[in-house]
Amino acid sequence: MTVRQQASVDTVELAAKSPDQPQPFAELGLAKDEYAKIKQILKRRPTSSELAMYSVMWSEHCSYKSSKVHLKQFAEKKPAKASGEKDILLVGMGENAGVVDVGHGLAVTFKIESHNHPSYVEPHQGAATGVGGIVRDILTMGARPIAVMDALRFGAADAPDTARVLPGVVSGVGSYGNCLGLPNIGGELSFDPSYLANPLVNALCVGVLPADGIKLAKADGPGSKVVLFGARTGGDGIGGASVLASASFESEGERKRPAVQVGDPFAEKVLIECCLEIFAADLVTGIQDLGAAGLSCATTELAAAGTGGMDVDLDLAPLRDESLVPEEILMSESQERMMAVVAPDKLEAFLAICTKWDVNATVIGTVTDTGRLVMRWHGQQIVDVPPRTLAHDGPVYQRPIRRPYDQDALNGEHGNGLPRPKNGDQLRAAALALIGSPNLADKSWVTDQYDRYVLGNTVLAQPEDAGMIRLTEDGPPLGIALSVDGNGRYTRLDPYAGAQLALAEAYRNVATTGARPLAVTNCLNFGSPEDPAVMWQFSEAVRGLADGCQQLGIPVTGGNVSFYNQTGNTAILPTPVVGVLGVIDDVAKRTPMALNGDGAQLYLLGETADEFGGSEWAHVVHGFLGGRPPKVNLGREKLLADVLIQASADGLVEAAHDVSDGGLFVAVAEACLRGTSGVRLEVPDGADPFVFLFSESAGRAVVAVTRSQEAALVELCTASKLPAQRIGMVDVLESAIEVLGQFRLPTSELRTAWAATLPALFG
Amino acid sequence: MARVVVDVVMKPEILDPQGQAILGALTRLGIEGVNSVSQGKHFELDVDDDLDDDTLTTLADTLLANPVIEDFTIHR
Amino acid sequence: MARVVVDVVMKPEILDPQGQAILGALTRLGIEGVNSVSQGKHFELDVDDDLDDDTLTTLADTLLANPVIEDFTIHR
Amino acid sequence: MSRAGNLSLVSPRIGVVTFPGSLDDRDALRAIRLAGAEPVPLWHGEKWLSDVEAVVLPGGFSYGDYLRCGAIARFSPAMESIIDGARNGMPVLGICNGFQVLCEAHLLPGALIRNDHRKFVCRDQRLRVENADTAWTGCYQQGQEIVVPLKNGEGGYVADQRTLDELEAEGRVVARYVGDNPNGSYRAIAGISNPEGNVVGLMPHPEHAVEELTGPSTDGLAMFSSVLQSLVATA
Ligand SMILES: Nc1ncnc2c1ncn2[C@@H]1O[C@H](COP(=O)(O)OP(=O)(O)O)[C@@H](O)[C@H]1O
Ligand SMILES: [Mg+2]
Repeated sequence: MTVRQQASVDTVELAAKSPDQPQPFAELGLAKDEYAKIKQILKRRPTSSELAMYSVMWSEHCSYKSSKVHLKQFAEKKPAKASGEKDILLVGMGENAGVVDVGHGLAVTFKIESHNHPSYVEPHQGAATGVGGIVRDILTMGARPIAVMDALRFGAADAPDTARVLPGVVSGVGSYGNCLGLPNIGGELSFDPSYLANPLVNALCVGVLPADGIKLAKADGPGSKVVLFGARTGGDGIGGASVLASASFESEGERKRPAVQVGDPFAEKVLIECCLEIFAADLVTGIQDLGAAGLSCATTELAAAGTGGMDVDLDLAPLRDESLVPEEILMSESQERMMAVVAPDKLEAFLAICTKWDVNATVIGTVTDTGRLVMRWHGQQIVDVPPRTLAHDGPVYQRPIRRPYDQDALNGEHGNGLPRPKNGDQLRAAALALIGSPNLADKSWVTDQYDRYVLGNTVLAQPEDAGMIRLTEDGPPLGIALSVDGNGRYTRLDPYAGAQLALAEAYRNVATTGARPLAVTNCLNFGSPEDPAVMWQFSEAVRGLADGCQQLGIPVTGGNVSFYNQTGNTAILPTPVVGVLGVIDDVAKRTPMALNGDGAQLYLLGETADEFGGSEWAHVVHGFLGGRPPKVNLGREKLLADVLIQASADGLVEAAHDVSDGGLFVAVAEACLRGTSGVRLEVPDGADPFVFLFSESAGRAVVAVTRSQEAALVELCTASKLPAQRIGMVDVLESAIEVLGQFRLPTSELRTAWAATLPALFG
Repeated sequence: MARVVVDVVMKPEILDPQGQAILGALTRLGIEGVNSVSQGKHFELDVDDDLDDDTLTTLADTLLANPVIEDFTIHR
Repeated sequence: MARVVVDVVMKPEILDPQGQAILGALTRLGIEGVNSVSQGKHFELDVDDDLDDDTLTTLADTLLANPVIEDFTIHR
Repeated sequence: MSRAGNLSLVSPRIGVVTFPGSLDDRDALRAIRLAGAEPVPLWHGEKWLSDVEAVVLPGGFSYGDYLRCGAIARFSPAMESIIDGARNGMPVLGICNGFQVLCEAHLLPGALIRNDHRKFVCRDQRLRVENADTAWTGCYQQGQEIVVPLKNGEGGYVADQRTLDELEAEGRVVARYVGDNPNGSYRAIAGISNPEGNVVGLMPHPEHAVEELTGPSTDGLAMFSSVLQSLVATA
């Protein structure tokens, strides 16, 4: 190891004296005018440590500079609450995660976040640290994490690189979540060539906390101690800092910094238990996890939200690699670290709990009321900044927006001419092709690698429409349900409608289980914001989602934006992934999806139109994408949800399953394969069998109702003006799905086609 | 037939949680004098005598080690 | 300070699923000339010069290897 | 044991050890409560076992499962007392990671290695109870088939031929997988006991099958009722 030259540390004093020293701001991703703005704020050039901090805090990832102007719609269009109704949103956007009040003194916090690019570089570790990061966000709110979900997208299922990326991502999501003891209760898995070098790994975590136990990221009370605890700081994720290092340490020789962050789920599990014990004893005034931008972000955000100032002695930060320089320590993204603000009289108790759990904890600073964040290194002042300018006053861009040149052509190629199945045999072949296609096939190759039982409160998990968790064991039988959905093809065809369709599906999935949708989180995965066509997709999707949430009356509580998912000039399918959280008063009343009950009547709720734009059928059978996505009718979605929730509360239905990708046939097949019975389906009079079976019209669900409850269900639908149509029945003696007058498909054949696909591809 | 050994270790700059955990256990066991531990993989292969070095290297690089986070050495 | 290496391998009578899997992958990759693969663990320890051999053996025998299924060798 | 005198009045105290990285400790405590005993959380760092009459070592990833599953946990202070207790007849059940700890501590023979398909597997698993005579299986019928969750990455039970033959001959195979072998365990072994039958190790998770609402069945509850019964019987 080469000896570092202390003399070359760039100090505040030095910076004031050498205003014209060239600095590598461009290499750090800062624009010229951004650099000028920093100089203006500081009234001098920044020190190299300050430059490091501004560069990460003002990056797209941390500052949301391209998306901010659009995202503010989520707040502006926040649904109005009826008079007298109390606001369920305890913490809204902007904090680590939103918090909603679920009654009985309990609150729930949830959020989804992307870890796309790291998962492409090193699939296992990238996905694992993605789970780790979102779990820390939830923990930071003061909550016990209680479940995770993962929405995954990969290139074509049979592409060689998918065989590298998918198994690694799945084992990473699994090993990290399993090792933390968090049940995985659902997610998504789909394939499209556009995700080939840009897989999407979106991880969601949900946690529960006492409604009066919310913790915030703020450094309050001058004299309070700033404690860094958890893992030591290593050189992870600081590729960018190398230009700074080389600028100030010419004689250093080759510096090795890890290209990949490795997660330590065990360290995180211990950190979770340690934090929960600390929260229970009420020992922190503020807390922040260290995620992207590590210490830079934690210190500035805590200081900016609190009394306003902080003094930090960077020498005290425990390091994994002693050769790190201040710029690197400030930018490091080492995992499994937290920062707490602790009043002096609580410090001893705080440190004792850390010792009990073998968690390394070090006081590295003090809260002040100077309005400045000051850092020292080897006795010299290397940072002196107003923290708000990093955390909140970053650049904001109104990026140019242009409808893609090919959008009209894409929408114009409606695909009405695609040859459709004409007889029973052809319909049967289409049914088999769809159920065995990678996007619709059995996902247990993936989901069997996830623990869904741990903690003992999982009421529903994949492949059910939504995951459901019981919140208390001795209190009221309250539960939450969660679903994540997105459809890149629909969004490509119409980003405004596509985002709403994703929202509608997640909302519908939650209601299908009997839970009342309450709040929304989202992860917006797009190409480069510098491409006006991508920016148009983005702005339309955000507008659609914000309008949709307003109409459905459920607020957006938080989310995440992932830009630059593209190869060369080709962006991924625009993919907003929407997570909806619902509550159910009595988990025992949840509606599962399996068709078991003999003689139960099958009803289709909602209406079917001839809608194949962006459909699985067009994709699987013809490899075609064009036309318009299914029509959105959020009023209808709301009606459907109300009926499903009421039916569950009144015990009217035995099973329910939403109709989405692949249409009615696929929905019925999934429900049938989940149970043990066969099904007889009748194509309604006057309906086109192909449209009836495979159209993807939104706003629909299939329910199974016993003869004795049939009249009550029909009455409920009539009263609600929701179209409902009897489409067949469950038959325990039958071991097939029979579409009367069209075709018969033995469940064994169906199951084989459905279950064989992923094992054949991935081993 | 020849015996070839390939040892795979984490790149030094990459976090090695396993090594950390083992070091912690040593302390609890009261064993002193060990200052660091790292855990890697040890492969033993029986190969035909005419298997060339290039093939071996490819094999180590693609199957035995994950070059993104690991280094390997081949002992022939 | 001295570097000690401890290699741990599965006893031959115990099935080694990882070795088998690698062998399978080799066949799929079309690499010929490898007849068997076994996967074990490779520990690198930095120890004080005066750490005696007995302590090292105890350490390997009780912690680094599970003698029920594994054998080890110490390279000092 | 120590409190035997007044057992008929109070329900037996059964401990569950939490190691750093234990995950199913809460589930085991719940199962004990539902079976009618008094659940007692134990901390790995404490040698004193709080007067419990039986102990469950729960599932999870103690110490991250680094090195080998259970290898580090077995050296904890609590384990010293548990090893002593087990040798003196105290009922001990090791579930999943707990089974691995028992093997590492040599309270049970053999070892658990990586699943033969090298993936973590979580599924509802059918088992056959092969010995309904241990402290933990008395409430089952010999040969009864039950369904409980199985979830493990390193659940392949291995031992040398002699040990396996001995286990079979002495009726110490407590449970066996029915249908596809989910992890490559030798002779489809899902659980074994020591010769006395007070120490049992089981790869699948009976504590996750104790409530209709959350489990695939309630078949796991009898495991905890069994020890309760055996404690009351020997009181
Ligand atoms: N990556 C994954 N992780 C966990 N669960 C998944 C994953 N992918 C799919 N699932 C689950 O599989 C089931 C079927 O998925 P999907 O067909 O996308 O549901 P839907 O279209 O009804 O939302 C759902 O329960 C979903 O949560
Ligand atoms: Mg669904």
